[in-house]
Amino acid sequence: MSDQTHMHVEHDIAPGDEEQHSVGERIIGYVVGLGLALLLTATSFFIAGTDLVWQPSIPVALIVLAIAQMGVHLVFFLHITTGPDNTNNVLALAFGLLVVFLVVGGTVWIMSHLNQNMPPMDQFIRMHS
Amino acid sequence: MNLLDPQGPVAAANSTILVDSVFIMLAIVVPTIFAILAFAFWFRASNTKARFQPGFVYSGRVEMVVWAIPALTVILLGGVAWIGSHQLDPAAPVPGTGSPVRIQAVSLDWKWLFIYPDQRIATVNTLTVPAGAELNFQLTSSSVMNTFFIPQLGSMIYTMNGMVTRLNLRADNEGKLKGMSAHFSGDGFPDMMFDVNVISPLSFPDWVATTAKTDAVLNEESYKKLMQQGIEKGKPTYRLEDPRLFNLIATQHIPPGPGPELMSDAGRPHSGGHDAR
Amino acid sequence: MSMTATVGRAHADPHHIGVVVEHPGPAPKRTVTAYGFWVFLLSDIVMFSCFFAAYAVLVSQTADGPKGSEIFEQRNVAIETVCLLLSSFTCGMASIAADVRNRFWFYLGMTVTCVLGLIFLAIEFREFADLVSRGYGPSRSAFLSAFFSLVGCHGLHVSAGVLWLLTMMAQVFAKGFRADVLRRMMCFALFWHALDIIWVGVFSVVYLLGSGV
Amino acid sequence: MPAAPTVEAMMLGKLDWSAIPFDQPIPLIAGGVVLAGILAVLIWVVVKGHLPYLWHEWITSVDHKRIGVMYILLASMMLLRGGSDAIMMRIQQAIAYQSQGYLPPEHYNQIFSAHGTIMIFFVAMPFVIGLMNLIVPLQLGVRDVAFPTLNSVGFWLTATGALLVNLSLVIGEFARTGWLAFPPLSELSYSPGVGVDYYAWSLQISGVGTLVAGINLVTTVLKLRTKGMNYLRMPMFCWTTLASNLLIVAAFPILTATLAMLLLDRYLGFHFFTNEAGGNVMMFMNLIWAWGHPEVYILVLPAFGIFSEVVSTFSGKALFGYRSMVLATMAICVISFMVWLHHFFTMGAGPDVNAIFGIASMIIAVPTGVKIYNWLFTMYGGRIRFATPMLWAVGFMVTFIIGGLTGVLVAVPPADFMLHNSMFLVAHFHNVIIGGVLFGAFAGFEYWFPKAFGFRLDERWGKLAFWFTFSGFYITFVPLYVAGMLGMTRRMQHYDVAEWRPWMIVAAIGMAVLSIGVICQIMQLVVSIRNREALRDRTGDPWDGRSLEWATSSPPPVFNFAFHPDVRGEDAYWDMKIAAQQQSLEHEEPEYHDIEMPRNSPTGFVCAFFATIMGFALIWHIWWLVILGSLGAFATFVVFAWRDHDEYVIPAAEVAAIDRVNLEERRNLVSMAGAI
Repeated sequence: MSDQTHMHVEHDIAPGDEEQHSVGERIIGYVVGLGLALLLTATSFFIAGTDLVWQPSIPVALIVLAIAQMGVHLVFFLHITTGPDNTNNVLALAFGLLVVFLVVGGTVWIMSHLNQNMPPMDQFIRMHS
Repeated sequence: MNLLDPQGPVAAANSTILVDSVFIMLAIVVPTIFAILAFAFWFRASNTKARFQPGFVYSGRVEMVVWAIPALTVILLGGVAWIGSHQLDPAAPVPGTGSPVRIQAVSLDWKWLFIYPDQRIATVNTLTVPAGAELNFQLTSSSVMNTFFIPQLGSMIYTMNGMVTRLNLRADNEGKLKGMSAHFSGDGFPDMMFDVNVISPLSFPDWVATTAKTDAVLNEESYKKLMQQGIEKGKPTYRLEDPRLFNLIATQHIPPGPGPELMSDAGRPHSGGHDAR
Repeated sequence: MSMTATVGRAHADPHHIGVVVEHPGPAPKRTVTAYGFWVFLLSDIVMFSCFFAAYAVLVSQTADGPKGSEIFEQRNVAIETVCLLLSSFTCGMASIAADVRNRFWFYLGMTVTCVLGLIFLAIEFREFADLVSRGYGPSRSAFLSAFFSLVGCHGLHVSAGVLWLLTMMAQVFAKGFRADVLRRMMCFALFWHALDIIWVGVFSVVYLLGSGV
Repeated sequence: MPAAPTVEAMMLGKLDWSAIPFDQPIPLIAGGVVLAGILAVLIWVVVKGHLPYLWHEWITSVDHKRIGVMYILLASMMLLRGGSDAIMMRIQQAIAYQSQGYLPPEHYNQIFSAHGTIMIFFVAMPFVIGLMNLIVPLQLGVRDVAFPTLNSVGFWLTATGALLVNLSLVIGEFARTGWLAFPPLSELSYSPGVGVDYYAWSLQISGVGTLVAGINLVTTVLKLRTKGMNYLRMPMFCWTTLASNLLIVAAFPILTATLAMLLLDRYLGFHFFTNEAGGNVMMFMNLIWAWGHPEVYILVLPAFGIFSEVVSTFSGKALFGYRSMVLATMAICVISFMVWLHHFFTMGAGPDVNAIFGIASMIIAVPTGVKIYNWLFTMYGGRIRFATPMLWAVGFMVTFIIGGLTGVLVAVPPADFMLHNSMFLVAHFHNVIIGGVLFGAFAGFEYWFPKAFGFRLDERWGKLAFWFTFSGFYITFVPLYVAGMLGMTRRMQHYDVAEWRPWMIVAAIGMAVLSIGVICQIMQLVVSIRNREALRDRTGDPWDGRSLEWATSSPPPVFNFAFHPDVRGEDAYWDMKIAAQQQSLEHEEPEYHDIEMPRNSPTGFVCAFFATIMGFALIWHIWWLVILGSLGAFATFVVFAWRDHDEYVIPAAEVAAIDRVNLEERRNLVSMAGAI
């Protein structure tokens, strides 16, 4: 948060608001967003059910597609962009995402370690019988 | 139970790290406290000899030092923490003389059960171990969480139902120590103190032999009776019927211990801890 | 003190580097309201992330009950997803209509959004009811607990959204496109789009990835 | 339930006469005294005819200053409740050597659980939120927070939580699980009573209130600053407020989700944390501490901000290393989300995980250490006036360093393997929470009291209060450090170890000294109110302050500032004073305008009323009442949304009349300062 950032405050816009666009342009924005979202969704469902893709790569592909689709929603529906008028909105989003990443990633990491060190019962039977 | 009077290598290492860390930090903490008091005293408004410097609000040199001192301290302590965590991991082996003793500890509502699967005996609220041998603990809980802790032997560890934690310790000197639960577990929690008898490796087999002659038998049935909520004032010992009892507990083949009996639907249930007094 | 404010120089400096402009003062109310709601949405997403984390941890804890692949029906999920995506679109149309103060298109957009939301809820409700009737309720296993809470929490949000949507329509009916009504409409649109984003996470992580476990 | 529910069960749920603890005199009498006190106050209010005043000026007020004061009042009352719990615990541990003491376990266990819950959620949180509410809009030069009505909702929901916790004294019981209610002990099988439900629902409801306050303050700081208040000109307290509220917004949802999972387990038979069906208790530990660690910084960051203001004002200097402080604050804000595992090193996560989280925890000590040094160098070259707030600040610096030392110590995993859950740990977190947060709250209270009420507090009683609290703190908690080193673990209702006993007795004596400190604090208030005319602050700037809150009168008018101040640098008000002295205040009359202010609204109070009903009904499984309560809360918001006039207008003439008085006083002040 340097001095450079808040000079934009002057033409700051609310999250969800767009800068001056005509109604037609705005509708086109939603249409494009819907099209992209449907395309990405279809790809996700297709990949999950197909044998054409190398199986172990499916989870990664699904996660990448989900992130891409979230991005599409953010840009076309919520109008969050990297523009200077959006700095504050993006910073808040970045902080939120950092926390989400830390909580989910940290939890999964910690819990996998704990489970590994404290084998739940089925693995324990295998080890000791 | 003084943490600074360790009776085994794990506790000795823990407490050395503890003391070292304190001294590392004292090296900067003491001067800082002194500086706070000295500055506060010297720059008091009534002291005309002190020079008023309202413009002294930034100094690159001071800022450097100010960030560097805590950072360096933390790097040093971080190193200690890294090495210490690895060397003193509760599951890391602690080599000792003679063959290691396997002990399976189960925290019950509100007592400790120690199973010696190889010796086919079990004890409640008393842990008897030979001096100098490696002690391999496997720990679980019959119901709620507890923490197994013998202060003078070092590292504590949680016990949880359906899970097995591991801890290796060694007691170096013969004598009587105390252990406890260090995680609150309900009304009978303060009575989860247990005795630790460290005896000579030579007399350990004798103790095992004597204990094995006990009439009381520990099997699924008597275990289920034992795990009811309540406080055990005596120190019963058992012959172990099936050395796999611990596995049955840990894998929940024996279901978790029951909670308090409900006297009425409303607000305040009565627990075993209440009656045991 | 950095008071080198030069608005003139900003034009010569399209990326606004190295210029310090004085903070212009409080932002307009619309920006303030939407920003506050934006912060709320982020906190809501953090809450969802806990349920996602719980699901990730517990997904394999089926306690001899059914696994994800045995109970998930991709077709239903696909229909639900399409409903939500379309409703996001119609919600966008409704908010454009609100901005240009066109009552007809506003009501139409909101009604379609509401209907799509209700279809989504109906499908989800049927899925839940079906699972419970087969004995696969949330108390069957930790996996099912996590599944029901995550998906159910999203469903509760959608229900709240529908309630809000109807309140908004009533407000426009009674009060017209007043400034505060428009601000609320903007927050509602943000909320509805955010639910869609969360649903992307739900269908990807729970239904598609979860079937593989 | 297989049996068909009776009418009674449908009407009253689990509630019946056995819920009232007729067999337990202590809580009953305590609850009775509290109830009688509340009734007496209510009767007095009604008989004296103060009710309309209270209703219009306070209960329905959306003025951030009034709400801030109410937050602090709530915190002070709860401090007395939590403090009496502490006294009972110290007495119990002093006498319960080889005996049961005077408190049976089921009662003692409720007390320590309630003590922790109340002190964190209903003392520390409302105190710092109250101070932020009161001061931050003033420091930013704005007229109110971003969402004034929601602000009132937030306060009243917090009060609802506090009310529910105290209700458990007389109806039913409180949790007997410790303040974080770890499962499986807190699951239905091991805690079948309503105690955990009281705990969870009161935190859920007050958690919503806290979240609302957090959103409000984040938005206020980021979006409402006055003209020229660039980020790097904000007073330090505003920065720490921003950081702390960002943490609230990001961390409280985690608490909400975690408690929701626990409640689902208890109410609907889910298996998140149960022993059965694959539930995982370690996940509760993990999630609750993912909230719990940031929570610590939510509390202490505002305190850091208060000390920054106090140290700089009373040293007569700007804050040393301002940019460094900002950096340190934001660093703490982010890193505090990366350390939570250090609360359960002893669960057996393995050396890599333990070491990484241990080191991350230590890294937080770096920015914290930087802050201490910056305060130190702010004092250097200053002209320090030892008014009461400054005493608290110096006391804090010394105490907090010791707390920091022991904190870094328990961040070293092998040391924590011996100190976890011990009395040493108890001493450590009291060291940082009392020495950091509570000292900070008291410093802020003494510092800003004149601003809120227009008269100063009595210095003599204030200093007595400081010295008793300060020494009482050490006499109480140094013995607990020692007891921890002697292997004593926390939450012991009784014990048989002789070597612990002397330390417990000393700690109990320390508690008595601490209590004298609290009594002095109350005396200070009484004496000051009685002498308020003599202590009147007419200038609005009693401490020769540096930031904008001192630029308006004490107490400030409802609109705070007749004009949004135009800020030209750090220490905005100080710069204005200097400028005014050099040029002498321009004497031409400024042109006043009408000011629009938000109207008062009973939304918060009514909403909290329904939330109380809903919470109580949920605790006792009275389902029809739950539905009624939630419908009521929803209806309240719809009615609120329906109103046609959000704002009322203060005419320019009235603004002018109020502001002229303020300007006159200020001119006098400047000319007096000029003469010196």
